[in-house]
Amino acid sequence: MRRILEVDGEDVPVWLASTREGHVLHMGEREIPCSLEQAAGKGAYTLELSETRIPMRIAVSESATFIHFNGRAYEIGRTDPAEALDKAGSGASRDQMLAPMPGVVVSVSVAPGDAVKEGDALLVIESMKLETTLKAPRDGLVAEVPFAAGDSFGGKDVLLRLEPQEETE
Amino acid sequence: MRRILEVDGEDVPVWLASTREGHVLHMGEREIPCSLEQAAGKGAYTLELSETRIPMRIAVSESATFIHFNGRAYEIGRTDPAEALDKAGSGASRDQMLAPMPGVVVSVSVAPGDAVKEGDALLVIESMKLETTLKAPRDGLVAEVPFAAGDSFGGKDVLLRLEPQEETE
Amino acid sequence: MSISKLLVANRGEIAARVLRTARVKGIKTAVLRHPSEVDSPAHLIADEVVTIDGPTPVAAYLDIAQIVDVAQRIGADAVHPGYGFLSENAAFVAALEEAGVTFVGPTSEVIDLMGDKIRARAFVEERGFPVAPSAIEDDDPATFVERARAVGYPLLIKPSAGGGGKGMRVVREDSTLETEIETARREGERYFGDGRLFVECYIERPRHIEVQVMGDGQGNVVHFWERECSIQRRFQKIIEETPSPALSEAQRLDICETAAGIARAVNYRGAGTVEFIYAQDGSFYFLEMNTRLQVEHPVTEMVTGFDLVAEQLRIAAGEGLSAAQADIPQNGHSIELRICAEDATADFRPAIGDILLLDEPRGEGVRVDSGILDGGKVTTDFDPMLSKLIVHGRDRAEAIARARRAAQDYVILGVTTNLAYLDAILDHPKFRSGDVSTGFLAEEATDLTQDWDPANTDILAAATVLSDARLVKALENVPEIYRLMGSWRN
Amino acid sequence: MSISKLLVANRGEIAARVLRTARVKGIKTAVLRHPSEVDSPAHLIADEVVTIDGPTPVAAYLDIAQIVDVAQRIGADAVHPGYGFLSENAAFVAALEEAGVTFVGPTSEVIDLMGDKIRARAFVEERGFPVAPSAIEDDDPATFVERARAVGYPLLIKPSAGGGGKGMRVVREDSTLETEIETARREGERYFGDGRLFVECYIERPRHIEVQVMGDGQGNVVHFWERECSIQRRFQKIIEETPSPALSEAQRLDICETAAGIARAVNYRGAGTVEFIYAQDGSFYFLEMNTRLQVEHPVTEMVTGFDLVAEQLRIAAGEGLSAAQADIPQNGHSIELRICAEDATADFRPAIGDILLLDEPRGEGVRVDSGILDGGKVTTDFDPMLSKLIVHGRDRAEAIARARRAAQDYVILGVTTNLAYLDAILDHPKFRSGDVSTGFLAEEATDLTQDWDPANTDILAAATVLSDARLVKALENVPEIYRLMGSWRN
Repeated sequence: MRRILEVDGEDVPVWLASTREGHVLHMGEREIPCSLEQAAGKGAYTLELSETRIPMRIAVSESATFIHFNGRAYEIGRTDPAEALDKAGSGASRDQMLAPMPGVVVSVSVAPGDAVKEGDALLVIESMKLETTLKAPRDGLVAEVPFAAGDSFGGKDVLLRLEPQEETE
Repeated sequence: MRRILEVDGEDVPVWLASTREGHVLHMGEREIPCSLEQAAGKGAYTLELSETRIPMRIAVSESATFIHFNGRAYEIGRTDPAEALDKAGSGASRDQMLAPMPGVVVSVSVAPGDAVKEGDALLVIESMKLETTLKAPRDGLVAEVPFAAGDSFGGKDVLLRLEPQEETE
Repeated sequence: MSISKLLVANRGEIAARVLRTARVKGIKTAVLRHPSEVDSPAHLIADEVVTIDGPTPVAAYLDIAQIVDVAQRIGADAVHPGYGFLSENAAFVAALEEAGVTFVGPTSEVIDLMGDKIRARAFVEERGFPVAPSAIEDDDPATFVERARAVGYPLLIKPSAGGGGKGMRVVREDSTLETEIETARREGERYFGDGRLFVECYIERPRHIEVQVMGDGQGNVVHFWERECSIQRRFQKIIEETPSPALSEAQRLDICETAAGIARAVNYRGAGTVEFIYAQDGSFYFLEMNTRLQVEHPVTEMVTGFDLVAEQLRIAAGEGLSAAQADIPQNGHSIELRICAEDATADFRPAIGDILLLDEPRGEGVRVDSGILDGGKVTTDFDPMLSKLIVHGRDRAEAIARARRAAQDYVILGVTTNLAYLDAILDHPKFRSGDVSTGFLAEEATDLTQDWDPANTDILAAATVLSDARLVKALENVPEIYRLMGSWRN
Repeated sequence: MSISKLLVANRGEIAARVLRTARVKGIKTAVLRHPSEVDSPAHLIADEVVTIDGPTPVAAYLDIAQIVDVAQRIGADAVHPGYGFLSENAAFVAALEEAGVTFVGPTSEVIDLMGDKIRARAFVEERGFPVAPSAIEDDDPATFVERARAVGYPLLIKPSAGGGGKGMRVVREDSTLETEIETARREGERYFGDGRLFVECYIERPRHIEVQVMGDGQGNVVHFWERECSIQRRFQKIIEETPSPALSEAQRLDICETAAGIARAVNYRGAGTVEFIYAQDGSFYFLEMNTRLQVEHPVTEMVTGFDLVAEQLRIAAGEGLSAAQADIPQNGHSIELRICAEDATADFRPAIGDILLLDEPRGEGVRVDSGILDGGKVTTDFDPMLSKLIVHGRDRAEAIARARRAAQDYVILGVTTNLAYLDAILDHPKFRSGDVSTGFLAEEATDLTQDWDPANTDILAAATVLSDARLVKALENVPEIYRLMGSWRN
């Protein structure tokens, strides 16, 4: 179960696994056993992490988690990569497709100058062990494909750009 | 839509009706137009009653409504007569049947000394325009039927008593 | 010997209150919890919540061995006992001492002395402080009548073995003394199987006035002025205030200095309270000394500006008192109301229930020391006191006005509380004029129950049915045609 | 002319605060509300909430005709303006007067005079009170350079038409005065199309110190001591305290008496604040007078024990002041923190959001004047100040410790606030030692942003995923066989 968190302005990809002993948080190469219990009071919890018990207050919104502990409040952005990848095609504009998180290009089906129709498969990417096929958001001409198969890309990189559309009318 | 309220230790039968202009509370012979709007804060409402607007806080539990207004908290017991009548047979003990609210006896089917079986119809009562048939809660002998058809009874009056059951074993 | 981690061996509002001060002082904190307890504010404040077991929740909080073990296990270097439970238990103090954990309070010797009412009284009397004249039959049965006569009239005869007022007789004239003694002796035999008696001076319409003291155990003792605690039901205080409206400036200094003198006589360490009975003629007598923080200590904090728990922690850490007597002011007026889950109209029967809605008053001069949270539950496992409302005002009238506003704004729905009763006391002309005694609530009982305002019935009935979601929903489903009929009833 | 019903022509925390005092005084209350506003504490306190219209919420609160109409319609005999909005609007005062409604505040003449900074300054200077040396070119262009020179160095040249610091030049030596004047003139022409200038004495590292005054309009004026308000971001105060750590006792009396003298000179009625700029050498100069209650008035209430709103209402009702100067103490120390919805790490950009969880600090010496409710919403319709946290302590160190504890315990989740930033200020060595000026926050900006503790990343990541109900639920549905594999990743 993967999530991309935004902690202190940085994207932090994590996943949570379940073992016989309980939950394990995977961050990079590290595996951190952890558990969370409800505690006294509205939104109060105790986090157990590496043998320490940390009391905290938590409130969860659609896309972020707000946590108050040790006298300070923090806001953690939360993205479900499965959903984020699906939305990759609906990036900043209908002209460019942005990477929702870091990953690797698996294959590229088009080259600059190609005419594509809405829904055509353009490229396949993998992020956090999930493959996603990016499809054309509209009819148009491919202007730029900055990455080749095997290339790594960062979060918010442009993965493909279409020629700007003529204003009709 | 009827309710029996317990206000300051007294049973107050009321019903609420709806007219083109809004809700009307019927208490005895009086008809009181009223409305309740949500207001600022948890459980906060404004009651409009006879042209006055009264700010209050309300919390509702299974069987009572708690109301804080004008600097004091009140607890109002709340009974749905339809449910209460159904439960009349399950009064204080399995030996006597208590009236859940004031009413009138419509008909009596048994007399002291009669043997009855669990589920036999014993008497029909009417409270708040609802007729209910009281049934025997167990097999036994009728010991006392204090009211005759046409008699009025009060809330918590004993409507019928069975002979105490022998301890078997 | 600074304190780095403090275990609060208590619960409810006092645990929360102690924990807050420890946090301000940068001390790590822990608090106890029995599994049956609902969430409370203390659990939110403490760095650590330690579960303790026991056949009943109260038994767990009285389990000395277990609590000392917790303190050692979590590395607490000090324990604050709050009030009640083990706060005046000399064995607990000794056990902590043996375990090398600091007890925030006096020595076990002082606790022992003051815990024995007869010894404490004798100790105080020997040192020349005022105690109520009395005569104990056992001291010398042959001279009992003579010594009783010397106490003066009116006097009160009590069975030595008695309690709860049984067999007590007031004697106002010498001519009836001997027959009343015989009657009391017979009643004592009948009720308690023990005819021995004692006699003490009977004080009419007494006040209960107490003085907060604090000592460093090095011979320095200061007082933090008095508290008037005459408003009692079932011998328990429910409204306390400071200054006492009864005292002149001279009397105030007199009673406060007497209290400090008593504390000095035992080389007192920590926070304590010397309780006096105060007669209408201005005389006062030592009753007892409580060797702990009192429930009503916040009114003292409000007028002096001192944090008494911070002082306790200073003293326990060997840092001594933070102020000399001259630095302790008595500014303005403060009143505390004890909010209890009880039905004041039914002989103060404890109430239980779920806290469905909680909204605490706030604002200038208002402090709430609460032991409950919204969504909580009130059970009979512990004392019915839910919370304390403490107000401060420039003068008594302002304090009363603020207390009334805050009591009226304090919303607790789902369990019966004494808030309306407390408000009625604050509004009583005799309370307003300060003309009270420990019998006040009993004497004025009828004046303190409000008549039902019939207009409320309409309001409450309307609000109840209109907030009944099932009912309103059902009504909305009634076909339009019936609703158009105007007064639909069936 | 007693007040029986008060309309509070304001919103947010100040409306709630004024309403509370009116309720303590037994006055019926009403408050305004724009339909777009979310629920706020004031709506819970007022007897009546009156909806007002306007193209924007702010426009509604500035709509004199509408608000006067509301006051008349609901039968309010007095209006309290709070701060901001119409609180210093002479036309509003005149309109209320015409409608026969009492304005809780000074006369429109005094508001007019003090609202015009140039006239106010001239008025104060003429009566012999200290104003910063200055020279206005317009007064006599021919002698401007000469008069500028007489101000002394360092001095500050400002475009008459200017604002926001544009075209301002500091001159430290006489040799550069004339060329700097010419440069400033050219910049003034370029920026504002107006080359006229004025010059004033430049105060290095100034403090902002103000004095609370109160007058009865009958010639009696008292002060309630000073407040230090040097901690400002974007020229707005965010931490205020009293007493000022800068002043000696003699200076304190001097500045407070000066303020009272200025208020006496206008026969001031109601609550007002005289603001001074205070130089490192101990000299101070009149800046302006605010003819209303200030945001930071609670710190004054904490140390004096007075309810300033109660005093305002007394004066408005013609009952005069409740105390003479000698009766107004300054006990202990008080600090106010303004809790704002803003990102202190991003140039104080206002933040918006839903209040998902709110838990206010409480306890001894802690007061929260809040404008928000749990479940509320923070929009950009109004000022980003959500709430004020006010603490009192016996001394400055205790007040700081309590403020830090309370700021750390103040839980507001769902919207970014400046709480951590305020706490960092309280913990800054220069703040602790009282060595601040109005430039403090800018000078120490880097010290006030905390480094990220990498350990937090693990804690926050773990808490975020474990509190993600959808994620944990999905994980629970993973077949046991996969879970037994130990490190399940797919």
